[in-house]
Amino acid sequence: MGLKASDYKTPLFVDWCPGCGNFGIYAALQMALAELQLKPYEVVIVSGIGCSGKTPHFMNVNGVHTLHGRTLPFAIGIKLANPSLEVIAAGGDGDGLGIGVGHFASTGRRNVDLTYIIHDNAVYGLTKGQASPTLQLGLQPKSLPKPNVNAAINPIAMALTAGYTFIARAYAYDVRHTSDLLVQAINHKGLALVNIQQPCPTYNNINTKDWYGGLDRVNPETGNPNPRIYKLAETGWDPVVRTADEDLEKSLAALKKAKEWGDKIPIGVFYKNELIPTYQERISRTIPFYATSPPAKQKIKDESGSPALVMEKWFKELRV
Amino acid sequence: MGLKASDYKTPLFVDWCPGCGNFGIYAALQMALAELQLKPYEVVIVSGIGCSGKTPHFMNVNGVHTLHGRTLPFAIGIKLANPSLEVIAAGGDGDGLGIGVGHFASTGRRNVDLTYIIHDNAVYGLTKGQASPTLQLGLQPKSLPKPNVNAAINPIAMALTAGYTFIARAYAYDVRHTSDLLVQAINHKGLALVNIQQPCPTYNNINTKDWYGGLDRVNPETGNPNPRIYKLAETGWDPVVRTADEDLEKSLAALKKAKEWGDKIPIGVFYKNELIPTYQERISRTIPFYATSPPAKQKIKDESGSPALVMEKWFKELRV
Amino acid sequence: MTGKEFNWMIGGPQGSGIDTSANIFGRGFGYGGYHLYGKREYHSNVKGLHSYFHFRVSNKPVAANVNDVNLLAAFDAETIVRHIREVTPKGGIIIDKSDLNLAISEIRTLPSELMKLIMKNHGSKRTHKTIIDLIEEAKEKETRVYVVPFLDLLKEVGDEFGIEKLSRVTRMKNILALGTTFGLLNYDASLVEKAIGVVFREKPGVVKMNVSAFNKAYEYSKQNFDDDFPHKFKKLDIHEERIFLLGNQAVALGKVLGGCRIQTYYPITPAADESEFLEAHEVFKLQSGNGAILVIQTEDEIAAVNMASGAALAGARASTTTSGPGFSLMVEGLSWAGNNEVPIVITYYQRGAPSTGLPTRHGQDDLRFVIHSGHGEFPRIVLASGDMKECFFDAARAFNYAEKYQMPVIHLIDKAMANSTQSYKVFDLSQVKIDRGEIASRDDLQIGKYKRFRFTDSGISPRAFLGTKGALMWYTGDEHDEIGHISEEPLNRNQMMEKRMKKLVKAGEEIPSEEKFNFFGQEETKNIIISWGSTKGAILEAMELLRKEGFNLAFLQIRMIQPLPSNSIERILGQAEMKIAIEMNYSGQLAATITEKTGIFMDYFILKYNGRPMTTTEVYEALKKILRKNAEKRQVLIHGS
Amino acid sequence: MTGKEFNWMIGGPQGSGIDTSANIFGRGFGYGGYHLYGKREYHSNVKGLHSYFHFRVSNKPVAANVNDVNLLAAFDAETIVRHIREVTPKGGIIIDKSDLNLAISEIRTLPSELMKLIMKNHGSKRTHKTIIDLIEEAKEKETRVYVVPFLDLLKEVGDEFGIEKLSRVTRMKNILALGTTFGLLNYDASLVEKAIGVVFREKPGVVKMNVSAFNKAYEYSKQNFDDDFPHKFKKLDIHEERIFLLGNQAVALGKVLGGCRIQTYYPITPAADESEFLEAHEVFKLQSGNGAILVIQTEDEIAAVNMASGAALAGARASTTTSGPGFSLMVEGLSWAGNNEVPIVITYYQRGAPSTGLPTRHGQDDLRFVIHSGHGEFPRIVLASGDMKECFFDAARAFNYAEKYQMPVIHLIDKAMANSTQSYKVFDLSQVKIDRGEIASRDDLQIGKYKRFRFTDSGISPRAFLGTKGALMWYTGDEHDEIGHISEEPLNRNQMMEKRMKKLVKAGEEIPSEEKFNFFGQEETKNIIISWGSTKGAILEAMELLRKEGFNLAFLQIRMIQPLPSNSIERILGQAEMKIAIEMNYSGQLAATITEKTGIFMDYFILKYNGRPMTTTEVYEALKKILRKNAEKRQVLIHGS
Ligand SMILES: Cc1ncc(C[n+]2csc(CCOP(=O)(O)OP(=O)(O)O)c2C)c(N)n1
Ligand SMILES: Cc1ncc(C[n+]2csc(CCOP(=O)(O)OP(=O)(O)O)c2C)c(N)n1
Ligand code: SF4
Ligand code: SF4
Ligand SMILES: [Mg+2]
Ligand SMILES: [Mg+2]
Repeated sequence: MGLKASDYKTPLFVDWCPGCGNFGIYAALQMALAELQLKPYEVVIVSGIGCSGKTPHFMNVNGVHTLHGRTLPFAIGIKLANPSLEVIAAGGDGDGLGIGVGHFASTGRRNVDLTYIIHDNAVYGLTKGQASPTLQLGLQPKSLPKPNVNAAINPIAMALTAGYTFIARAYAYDVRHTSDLLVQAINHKGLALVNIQQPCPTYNNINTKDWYGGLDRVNPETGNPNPRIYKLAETGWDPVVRTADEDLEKSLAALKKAKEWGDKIPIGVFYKNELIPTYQERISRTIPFYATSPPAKQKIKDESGSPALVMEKWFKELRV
Repeated sequence: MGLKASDYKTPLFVDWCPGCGNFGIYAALQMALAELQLKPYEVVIVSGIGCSGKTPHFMNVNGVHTLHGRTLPFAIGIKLANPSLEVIAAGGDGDGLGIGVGHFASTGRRNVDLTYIIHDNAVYGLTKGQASPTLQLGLQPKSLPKPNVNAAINPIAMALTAGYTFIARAYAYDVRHTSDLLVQAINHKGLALVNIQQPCPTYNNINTKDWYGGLDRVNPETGNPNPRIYKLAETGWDPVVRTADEDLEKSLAALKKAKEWGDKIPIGVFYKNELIPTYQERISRTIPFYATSPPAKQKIKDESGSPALVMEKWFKELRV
Repeated sequence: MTGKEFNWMIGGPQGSGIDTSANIFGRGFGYGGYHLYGKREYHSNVKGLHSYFHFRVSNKPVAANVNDVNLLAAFDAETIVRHIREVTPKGGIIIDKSDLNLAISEIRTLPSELMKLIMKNHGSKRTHKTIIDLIEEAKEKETRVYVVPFLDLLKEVGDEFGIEKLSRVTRMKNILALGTTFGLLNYDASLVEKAIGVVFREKPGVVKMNVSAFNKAYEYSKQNFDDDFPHKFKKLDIHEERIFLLGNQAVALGKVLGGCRIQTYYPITPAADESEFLEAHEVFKLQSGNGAILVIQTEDEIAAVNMASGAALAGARASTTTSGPGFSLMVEGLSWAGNNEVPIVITYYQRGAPSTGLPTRHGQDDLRFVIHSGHGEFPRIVLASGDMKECFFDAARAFNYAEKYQMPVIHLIDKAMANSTQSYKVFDLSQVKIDRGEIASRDDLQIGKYKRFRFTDSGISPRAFLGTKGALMWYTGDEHDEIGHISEEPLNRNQMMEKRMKKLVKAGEEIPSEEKFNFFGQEETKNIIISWGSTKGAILEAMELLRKEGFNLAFLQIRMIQPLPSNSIERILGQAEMKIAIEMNYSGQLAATITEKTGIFMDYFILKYNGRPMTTTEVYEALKKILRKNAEKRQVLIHGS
Repeated sequence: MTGKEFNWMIGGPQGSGIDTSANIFGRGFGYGGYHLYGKREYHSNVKGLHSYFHFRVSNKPVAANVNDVNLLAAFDAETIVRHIREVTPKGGIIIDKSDLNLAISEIRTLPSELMKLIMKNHGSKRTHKTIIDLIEEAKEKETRVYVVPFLDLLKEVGDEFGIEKLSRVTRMKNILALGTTFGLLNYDASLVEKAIGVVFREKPGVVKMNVSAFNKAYEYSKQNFDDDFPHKFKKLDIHEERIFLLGNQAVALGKVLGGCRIQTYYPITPAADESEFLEAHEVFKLQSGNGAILVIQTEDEIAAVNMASGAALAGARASTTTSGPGFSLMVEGLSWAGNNEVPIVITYYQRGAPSTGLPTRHGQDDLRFVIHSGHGEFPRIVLASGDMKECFFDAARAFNYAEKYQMPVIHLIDKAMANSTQSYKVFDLSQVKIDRGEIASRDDLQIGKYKRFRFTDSGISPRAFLGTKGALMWYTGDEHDEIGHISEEPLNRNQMMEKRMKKLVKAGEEIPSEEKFNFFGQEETKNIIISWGSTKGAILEAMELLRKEGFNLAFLQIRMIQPLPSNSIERILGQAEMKIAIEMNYSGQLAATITEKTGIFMDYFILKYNGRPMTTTEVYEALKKILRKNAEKRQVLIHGS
């Protein structure tokens, strides 16, 4: 009799627009935490600013709602100070791939063991629908005065290039599948990205639920829609790098897969590689006791309040 | 009888360390401008902060030595205000791929018609040799107190992922070849990256001239070194995307090539695509007279100093 | 009676059409010759959380809100709960019939703290559990309650236009609220119909439906509540040409007029509206031919400020626009621009801070940050507009300052101006001139001779733009010599610092007083208010009320905060007996700035930092306390919901 | 005579071993019981541009440089050109024989403006074209010139160690300069040999070669110049234990002692040295077992400050360290930390600004920026240390302030401290205590009950760290309720603002005076200096000189600038007749801050902003002018090269 999904909810009013894809992500997150039976006080959800950025307040675990674009640096600081915490970063596509894309790329270089969720709605939701970095060139959702003049970033390809070691795409309205991916991402040893296609019914009238579901291209004979979303796993896709040798091949294949967009949109795990040392492992090479005695856990003073540090050696080096 | 390479030099003392790869880049830049016979007053070199960032002062064209990591935003501002200027951005690897990597990625989305040179020495030169983002994981150049804990960014792969439409690698000590690449980059319609492998004899004692030249792996029989650097062009590599169809294939091939590093280091053009509309073209769709009347060239007042703008229509919209 | 002034509040969940109704309401009254002032309050939320518009209409110019709500139009129960106590005695409430029986505790969007407070406020009897209970209480204060069967009316409209799904017409609740309102006021429906036509001008079908809905509610109101409501309005016979605009529109207009041709921005509330307005109007008519402003949405604010600097170096009048968090990211670039004498204009829309703070609420918390922002010492001009008209003219003028003195100009706006609307007589543009400052002459421009940072007596070096034939120039954030090359020589450093800093002194000397401050009242007046920014309207109105009661006050509104007109301030405040600072922040930032420069301390502070603008009413009351000598030194205002 | 004080300058191109010689020089004298103070000046360049070290040695404690150069050791011609005029009458110059005939106009590293200036200074006769010409001029002032055949001596060393390539030994020019110096001083060579041994302790081969080179030059000097040089020094009989450290080392030591366990940084001069020192010492001994500080080189300063905040929330004592441009990028994060009451410590190494400015030169330009940085109003503590010892103790104490008052602490250092060395008696650590402030009790921690931002009388809410069993907490940059959830309610906003701001008042009340300011002199003294930061040493020394001449001065050194100890300042300055501000900036930033808080204006300003620290000499002279009443209100100091 463990924790239920609903135990991970706060009683706050969830103020997303009706029909927002964030509700799906929210449900998936609760399911995933319940499946993993994580203790709320050991979990920290770190978010940026945006509609998506409000997630921590709705979750009954520790929440750190940070600055626009700075989700990852805060998350890393928390994780490295106390690696026993389960740190989940979550933010918008503008947050993570616009103003925060520098951290997105740089975080890939570190392989810190955390999970990063991008709520990808192709717009800046909270500021009323401007183009986000994942909006394709030339598109004009209803909130834009003219077609988008910027090309889109491809988060999956970018993550592959930057060094993320677990890379997945989810679809917000497929809650079960999203939850499964989140469980895998949290369990992954290393830096995991789950980019979630998240319809924003209020501002993005192009990448809608109907569009993802292919309702715009119903088979005239069967009357069935032809969904854009499909599952990688169902195509026999094997994302796992098992030996260093096969990394190049697997990551190129994943890159190619990452370019699929529009008519067919694969969801699932694109790439997974646990052979790359995590940042914690890299630190432990010179600070062998890091895992047991990380910054937040060291004793820094004795009972009398005097510093725990022994200063003699330091002074000796400076002696004249 | 046009301009000579040396006409592009200022009389200033060039304060790079003896043997610095920057001298090669500097020479190549002068050669390229001379080859293109660009008028100095029409050229603007925009740089960041670092050893590399001093380049504009040594060049007898307009120079804008900006902030650490902000090379590209300044360059874009200049170019978009007056697109008739030839804008060349140049900065360090720390500048462009560390603190500035967010702009690096975002600039790819715009395809502004400018040339961007990265002086890639794998260290932070001016601040005394810390690891830069292109230093490989686990390496320890002499200035580091311990091995590098971050994995390296691959600038070629990153540029491909970000949307650069001309992507080349040069080697600083091959001045002629570097100059050729710069000429191509400047001539390219769209955003061009030339990432230049630049030995830093002062701090990077790993990726040295000898190392690039393969002096550490002399053939015991012939006594010849086995250089790491080789030219893509000599292998029959065709980087040019000629139809939209072949883009995926060519960019994946370029990505694969981009991953070659260590034993063999290709230089030359990895990828070139002029089919993607430039930012200027995108702007011109809604501002048709942009090319002839860009922001810096519009008449904003009449002789009497009154504004050139006709305000009536604006007021009419607000009339009550 | 025929009304002279009327305060209307319309509230409901964000996204339900509050803004549109407010716009139509304002125009409706505007077409009838009335003066208008309206402010918008909303949560940092897209849909669902509470939002409202508070409108003031008068036959005389109005420049602020008052506490009164003569008529509250509620789209939902939450509006009733939050605002019912603001309705004036004998005022009215328009309420949807279906909200009547709702239990307060079931309003899920009410924060729990507020819920508790409301329960407490409305007596501990715990009887006030439904909206009806609240209404009954209000009725005791003679509040009129107009219950309207919104759903029935909507159905009628649906039927008329052959729309079956009720959800497709519910949006028009807002028009029903308008119809009811104007019915109660017995106002000329055709004026409102005109407003509907203008607001929806691009969708004729929508116009029709809305006009029909409007009329249904108007009729319902007339039939059911006729003559009950004391406020009645009719069209005035006014022929002045007026405009009705938001602060961010005023800034946008001022910018294009002033020659701004490139604007960079990263979306942020409440600054983004200005850029979006410009984007939607990017091409425009010039005296000959067309012009355009290039609006660029950048990847972040760091790119925004530096791109603007780049554009300015190339010779375009360039600007960027932001709010607190974004400005924080810009200050490194600001320092570069200061060092390199780059004429950029940064429009800074203040909002409640620190950090994300109250992103959609009002505040003036950033004055001192702006004065001192960016590492090192470099000159900058800081302007603070006090109303939409000043926003317009200052926005245009900022570019002249920037280019004449070759330094960044920061133009401070605040949320209370950005998102408020006011009506004005059409602005007189004859005073607007464009002055690009000293431009390098042919003489300066001989190749090899041009020195971008030439030492001159004034500190101003004639400017050439990148790409000027015959001139080469260098810029660097390092300390530099006259040519623009790096120099670490001590002597050059001193000269260059002095060159830069003396430009600010020059600006202070040359810019005329009327551009630096407004003084309202007689110089001899012994009680002087100092303030800045959007408090202007409320202060002037409060002064007028007090004057009628025989209290004399003068008001020194500072519009140029850097360089501060210290001498004038010293002269004016020097003779005052009571000096009163009125500011929308915690610490009295302008007051501290004045003390720093003059040694003069304020005697009283009227401060507010709850995120809601000051109303005329509360400024009046706070001042009166001071004048009657029964005020604390520091009064913190708390009105607002 | 046996010297009491000696000022040595060694100069040459960056990268030629200046630092190493200075280090050996200092240690050599240190081992002999002398007190030391030395500063480094260098260009923003890796190799080739001019750099020098200016050392002061005395049998009494020294705390600043003076203008004097008793002996100038020049690695190259440029050093002669730049510094020859600084050599005191009867002082000496050590010069490489091969530099003698160099033409000044051929020194390519000399900036053209300086070249012109030098030509002008040395007479318009245009005869001074070579180094010899300059030297002849100096000789007229009885300057001793010691021409040493560096190359010949290097060859000898090369021969001795079987090294053929001269280029492999030229680096040892620096040791030759030392050898010559100590020969002239007739100082105990074994002490310098010991210093060489310590400095190169990891490379025994290098030690040997350097000792040999040292001795060759020492002998050469004795043989050729014996008895000519008036300054002679011998070992003192002192048994005090002393350390000799840089400001950035002092900060590093203070941090680890104070419990800092995570430090984030992005490389920047002159801050990076501190982090690199920590990186090289990441693992250390604790009273039981080992400890470690995790030093993280981030992608930029934005990441640095926010990572530190994250780490602090998890319960680690966390810090970040930067200089002007980096701090500019941090201020958005600072505002978040202020809003969320996060105890981070930011060590801020000031350097010449604005923008990139003079990146390797000194300045104190950022005080007011730091006080007001970040949008909105939030509490922060600002400390400014005055010497290496204060750097050490303040660095440790900063974490106590941060955690007790739950707010960011900014610790201001400046380049003159960071890159200068000073000798001290080993610090007494008994005064250092660690106080982590109020931590949530078991009672606070019941699930669902813990309120991170609980309203309390003091404004301080007991802290729990992320991951604490039984506690859940929320943080947001939005205004929030006690639990940490977003709240836009006006009443909560007021309470939360007041909660945060009153902590600063409390800090001001509780922190003892001796941690806030130092007062040197008698309270009755009528002439009072105010200053902050690294000017301390020069001021105290100048005061001592003036005291001997019968001039009495007192000095109020402000160490805590926010919250400013205004009452004490008012009391102390209130009775002064002459108030003199001494600051390393253009506008007198501390003075303005004091005026703002107290209304007190300074009577005199001694300012300097040419990138070079104040010397005792020039402070003395400037003060004397004031005391003799023939000073301008604002004196700008310009010494330094
Ligand atoms: C530094 C800074 N700039 C701008 C903003 C304004 N802002 C708030 S939310 C947001 C964008 C949100 O878009 P996204 O990250 O995609 O999240 P979404 O709302 O779509 O979930 C922006 C630009 C800010 N808070 N901080
Ligand atoms: C905001 C900011 N942070 C840090 C610095 C300090 N800084 C100067 S140069 C430099 C790094 C230079 O490395 P790179 O960009 O690779 O150029 P290189 O010197 O190697 O050519 C840094 C970090 C700065 N100038 N500005
Ligand atoms: S604006 Fe879009 S993303 Fe934001 S809550 Fe509404 S539907 Fe969701
Ligand atoms: S430090 Fe390296 S990159 Fe910089 S000038 Fe020297 S050799 Fe070149
Ligand atoms: Mg988004
Ligand atoms: Mg580099």
